[in-house]
Amino acid sequence: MASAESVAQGNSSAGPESSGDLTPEQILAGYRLMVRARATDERCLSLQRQGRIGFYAPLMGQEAAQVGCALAVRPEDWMFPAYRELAVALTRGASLRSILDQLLGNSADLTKGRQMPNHFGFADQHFVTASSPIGTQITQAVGTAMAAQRRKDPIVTVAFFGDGATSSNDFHAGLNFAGVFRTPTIFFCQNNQWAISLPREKQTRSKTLAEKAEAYGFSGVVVDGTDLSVVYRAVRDARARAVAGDGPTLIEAQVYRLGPHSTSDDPKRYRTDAEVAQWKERDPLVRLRGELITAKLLDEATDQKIWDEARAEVVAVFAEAEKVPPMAPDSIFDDVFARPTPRLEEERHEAAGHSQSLGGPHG
Amino acid sequence: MASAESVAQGNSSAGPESSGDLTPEQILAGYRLMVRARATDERCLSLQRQGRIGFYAPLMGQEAAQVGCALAVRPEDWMFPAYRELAVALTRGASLRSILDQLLGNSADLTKGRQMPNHFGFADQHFVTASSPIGTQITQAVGTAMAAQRRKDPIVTVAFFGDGATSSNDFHAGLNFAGVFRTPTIFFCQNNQWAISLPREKQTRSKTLAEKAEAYGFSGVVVDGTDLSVVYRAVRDARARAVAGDGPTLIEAQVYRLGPHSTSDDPKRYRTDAEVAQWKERDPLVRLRGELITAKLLDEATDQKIWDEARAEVVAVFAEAEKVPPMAPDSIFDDVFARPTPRLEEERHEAAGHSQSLGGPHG
Amino acid sequence: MGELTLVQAVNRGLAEAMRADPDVVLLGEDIGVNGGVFRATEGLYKEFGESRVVDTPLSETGIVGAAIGMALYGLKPVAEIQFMDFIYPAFDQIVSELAKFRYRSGGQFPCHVVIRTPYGGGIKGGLYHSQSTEAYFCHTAGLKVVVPSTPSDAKGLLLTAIHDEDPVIFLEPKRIYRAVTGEVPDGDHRVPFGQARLVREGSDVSLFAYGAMVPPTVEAAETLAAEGIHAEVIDPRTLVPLDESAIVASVEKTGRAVIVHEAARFCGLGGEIAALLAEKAFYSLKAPIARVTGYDTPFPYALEHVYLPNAEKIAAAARNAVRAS
Amino acid sequence: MGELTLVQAVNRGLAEAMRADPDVVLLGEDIGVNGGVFRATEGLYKEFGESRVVDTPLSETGIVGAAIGMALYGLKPVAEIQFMDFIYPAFDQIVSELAKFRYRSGGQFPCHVVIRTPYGGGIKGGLYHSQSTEAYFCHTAGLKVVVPSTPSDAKGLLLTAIHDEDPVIFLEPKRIYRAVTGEVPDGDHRVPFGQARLVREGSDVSLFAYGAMVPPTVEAAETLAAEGIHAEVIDPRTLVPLDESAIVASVEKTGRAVIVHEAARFCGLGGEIAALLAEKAFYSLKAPIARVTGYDTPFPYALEHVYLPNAEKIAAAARNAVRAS
Ligand SMILES: Cc1ncc(C[n+]2csc(CCOP(=O)(O)OP(=O)(O)O)c2C)c(N)n1
Ligand SMILES: Cc1ncc(C[n+]2csc(CCOP(=O)(O)OP(=O)(O)O)c2C)c(N)n1
Ligand SMILES: [Mg+2]
Ligand SMILES: [Mg+2]
Repeated sequence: MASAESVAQGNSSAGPESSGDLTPEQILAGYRLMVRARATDERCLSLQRQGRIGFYAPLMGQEAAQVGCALAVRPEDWMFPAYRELAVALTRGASLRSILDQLLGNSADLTKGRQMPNHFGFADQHFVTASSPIGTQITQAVGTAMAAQRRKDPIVTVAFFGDGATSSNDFHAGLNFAGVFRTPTIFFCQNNQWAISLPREKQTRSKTLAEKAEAYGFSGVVVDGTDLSVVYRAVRDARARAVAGDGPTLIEAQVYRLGPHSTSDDPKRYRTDAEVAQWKERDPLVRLRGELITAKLLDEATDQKIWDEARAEVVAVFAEAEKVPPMAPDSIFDDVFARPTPRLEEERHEAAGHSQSLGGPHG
Repeated sequence: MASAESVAQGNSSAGPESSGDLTPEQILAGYRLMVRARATDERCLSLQRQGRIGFYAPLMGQEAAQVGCALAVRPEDWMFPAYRELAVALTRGASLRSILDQLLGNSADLTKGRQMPNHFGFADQHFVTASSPIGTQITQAVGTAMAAQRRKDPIVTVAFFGDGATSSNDFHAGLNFAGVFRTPTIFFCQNNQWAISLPREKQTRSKTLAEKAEAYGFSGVVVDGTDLSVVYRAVRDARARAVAGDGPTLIEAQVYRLGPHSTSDDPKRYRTDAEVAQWKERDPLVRLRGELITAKLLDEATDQKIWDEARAEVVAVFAEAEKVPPMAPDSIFDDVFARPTPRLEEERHEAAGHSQSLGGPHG
Repeated sequence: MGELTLVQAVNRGLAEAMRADPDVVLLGEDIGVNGGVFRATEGLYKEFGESRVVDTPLSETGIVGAAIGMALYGLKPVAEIQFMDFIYPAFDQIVSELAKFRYRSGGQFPCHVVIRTPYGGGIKGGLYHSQSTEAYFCHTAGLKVVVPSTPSDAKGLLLTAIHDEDPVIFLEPKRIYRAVTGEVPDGDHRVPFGQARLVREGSDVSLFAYGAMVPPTVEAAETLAAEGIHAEVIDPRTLVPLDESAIVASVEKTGRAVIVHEAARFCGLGGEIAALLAEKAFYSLKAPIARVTGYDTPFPYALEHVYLPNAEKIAAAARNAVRAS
Repeated sequence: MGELTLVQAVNRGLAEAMRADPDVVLLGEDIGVNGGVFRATEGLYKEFGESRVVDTPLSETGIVGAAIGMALYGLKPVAEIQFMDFIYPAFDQIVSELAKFRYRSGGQFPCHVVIRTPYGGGIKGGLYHSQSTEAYFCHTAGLKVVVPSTPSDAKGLLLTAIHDEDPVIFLEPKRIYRAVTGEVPDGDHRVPFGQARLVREGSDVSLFAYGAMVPPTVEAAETLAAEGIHAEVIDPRTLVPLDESAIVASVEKTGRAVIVHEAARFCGLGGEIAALLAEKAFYSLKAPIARVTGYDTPFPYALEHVYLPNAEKIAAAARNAVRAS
């Protein structure tokens, strides 16, 4: 297994633009995105406790990995998220409003209230709508890369997944297909050390997750996922190799899930406060903030303003989103197929006869 | 990835008996088993052409790997075969008659005529009845090993599979579980270079199949599967490590499928005669015969006798098996459950009403 | 005896089975240290240790494959699949292997695994935390399929499942994990497979429902009673083997049938029950057979109340049946 | 026009679709160099090359997952699963992903994949080369399910499938891959989904059959005709969407129904059709609805002729129905 740097050095085919590092402006923009994500996390956890959204899975601790990765790819690349990739969506340019509409499942939600919170998708951003089953996006990302190969489009696909997902069937099939067909795919594993209550070391006995790539004939790299620039460089280089026809890369970004698995989870049942405290010291936001201040790219006052604005934005946008009416009851019959079958039309008609039950939940 | 020998040297816990090599008598016995298997293959291919059995998948080319492996394990160990493990079954002590009964699906068949030829099983030999879906036996072998661990029984389980099966879901899940739980399992991969028409190098881009074990935190070894003694030693050592609590091993036995995938297959469509000819020079039977003759453990006349006896045995035993009547028609309702449900009894009754259709195939 | 919730009854059943038989082992995701995401295995890791309450890697293929291997060796594994929606990576092991092991080996290798999994909607779980796909398993010869609707049945059917000799898919209605409480007999309480529960007697129309659909069906029966319509409510409890004679007998009495389930209608269990009646209770039928079920759409999130059967829909179908004749 | 076998018609349909549209790509095991184990893709690798006829590693998970990814990008992948019995490693991708992609994305990500797979018994394939598990897919909202029974329909339905916008499970009756030949129109011949084929008109009893069950059902109808019983034979051709009005209309005419399929009875498509009739043709029914199907056992090898429906069993059920009223 090569380190990110050594793989990067071995890469001769990366074009000039892709070999450039993040500019100070880009880093600052990245920081703002990370703050927006964190502010959203904090607010959503509290909204869930207030019963105003039904569920939430925070990404806190994984912001640098997500933003760093998303900054290193291009608009025409395709993202295949799991359910925690909120900062990727923001970095791709998805609007916070659209994300919050999805959390609410209201009638402005692009996914039409069909899915639990966190399962958003944005066709315009080539950000594929998430599903819950672990790992399934991995083979799909490889298939999209095969399609791009066939069309000779110089794009990459990025599959996002966690440490737990390395045990999934699709991880194995996806990486094997990618190796065999040398697809332009980046397997971006956020190893946040836990799969709900299962610690990384009980998930698999390999020393790193990255080294699993060797079993499929390509390279894996381990990067510090709390460092925006390190992640950026690893993804940038992997992208350059991929579009140059040099095949896929598995990137293991080592991070920590600072929050609960989701609002349904109580991490105190399975991990110690001490462990969490230790990783809190490596909070990617604290780290980047420190670096920016040291580099004089940021001062306390500006930082405060960034946070205040981010928090105010979430509050304001959520207030707007909350005003949006729910989906029309009979919308559940749309999109099963491109056009409803006679049976679905009949069921639509049947459902309309039960006005009472359409009144509200548990009617 | 370690070589078979290096792993063997690193193993301090192997008991004395398990470190012993095959005695000349054992090697000769192994040769006899290999000849019996080959004679069965030849006969069955011809019986299938005559329409006397419905299907057959030969193992020719894989005899040394199978016999070598089976000689290195103990009666109390559990075998989880794929569908080509006829020589493993013979070595375990399954009777040729029982194997041929299964090929015929007659009323003496232990699997009661339920399965296609090649899918035999022998509870007494801890040789689990095979199924067709590729790879499924791999996780099962791991589960049986976990059960033995729980009962503190010092046994191992052996999962048999091909190069193609390394792409299966169960390969990934099985090896991962084995790594995590350090199960006493031997993953015995007969890399016969082809999965029907797909050559090994298009199955996966890893350099060897054995190195895939590293992804699960344990070792893999590549062995020359045409050499009985080499295979024996690798399995013997893997077994010793497993019962000592040192976990699983993946063994890649490199062999070649000299025959067609099955009687439904025409290998001329996808591989050259030259390739086959090249591997025929490494026919494990020719090789071992040469070694035995050189070592004066065998002479031409004895060899001829071994072959003649083996061929005569197959003919005679098949003639016996062919006389056995078919299963009773209503036996299809047995063994769905331990005891038939009322519905199954009703269906049994219903079927009995159609005497004509019970008369024979396509009635 | 004691009042327990349904999920507590499951927990109790597991604990008692494990105390009684060292061969009973559990495996699944987050079932050990964490006690299960629904707390069904709470306390068991502490009592029985990690060799009997096995936290596995994230692989349903591995969980069921390993459980099969354990069962072949003589253990009695009880596997948990975290949500029924996530059982599909194990589908090959379940339908190709578990269901067919005894059969294909001519009885040489019976394979007794219990797979427990929470199923069903009404908890705002959306597409992937709400499904009821029992029909896949009912259609697979060789599997028994069980769905309790009360705490007492949950424990009693679970103990029967663990002591059975065949593979059992044990579906737990998560919507009523905590919503219903009831008396649960102590000790080795077993509810036999293949015997429906008569939930409520009636003479005008038969309502068939199982799992989380039993409470709204009973509610509908109460509404109907107030209107003078006497509905019989029958909970089959085990879908395979199905108590066909109880179902047929009820309709021979009432002449009318309404079948309720959360699962999509097309090729659901409701179709099977209707077919059964159209064959075996044909001459007793006075009205068309009605099905009140989930629609033939994926399971929605925000509008799950539109999708799910409820007392109003059930009562309406029953009224129609009575009016039709 | 020309006489083709069913498998040749499939091959012809694939070739023509690929010539017409460069976005049509095939992937599967042994479909390239080898031309498919049943020769359905014979010659296509040579004509279209390895970028359009992709021999994949041995992973159905990978085949369907990759096909989904291709479809999201705008290609029109046609995946082959070598035998329907081996589709289960892809089951999660099919039911959780393929069937739900359009729905869960609110229409943003339609996902048009065709999955072709040979199914069914009668070829001495035993448990794992004979199954008919169409009901799993029929029960899964979001999938269309197609089963041709003639060469002409095979090509016509395949072309419709490839030009559809939704996921299609295309089941090929391997038993009659070569046993039936027939005229197949040249060119862009398309058979619409949701329209049953009236195979034979009759007034006394309706026989419903699809795929490889159509020939024995026609044979039964001929036997019955000789006895003066006029059986109507209807082949739905597409199981989803099902031509419910043709089915109901036939029974409104005949008053009697026999449903035939190879799949196990319990929760099979026969149950759905019976339920449909018991609801919508109730007042026309003169006799109990009969099902002639595979039994609720795994598929046997040596005794498959006992397991499978045949003309004798079908005719007997039809006679019973006629005698019953
Ligand atoms: C196939 C499947 N099995 C189980 C689950 C339940 N589940 C949801 S998230 C999760 C853990 C995922 O861990 P990881 O891949 O590390 O991602 P993380 O949540 O840490 O981001 C589990 C077991 C699921 N969604 N899908
Ligand atoms: C899940 C599954 N997919 C496809 C098949 C069809 N099939 C039977 S054998 C085979 C190739 C197996 O190759 P390998 O594992 O190398 O074993 P070998 O036949 O070479 O011994 C295939 C694709 C199958 N049996 N199971
Ligand atoms: Mg994780
Ligand atoms: Mg092979």
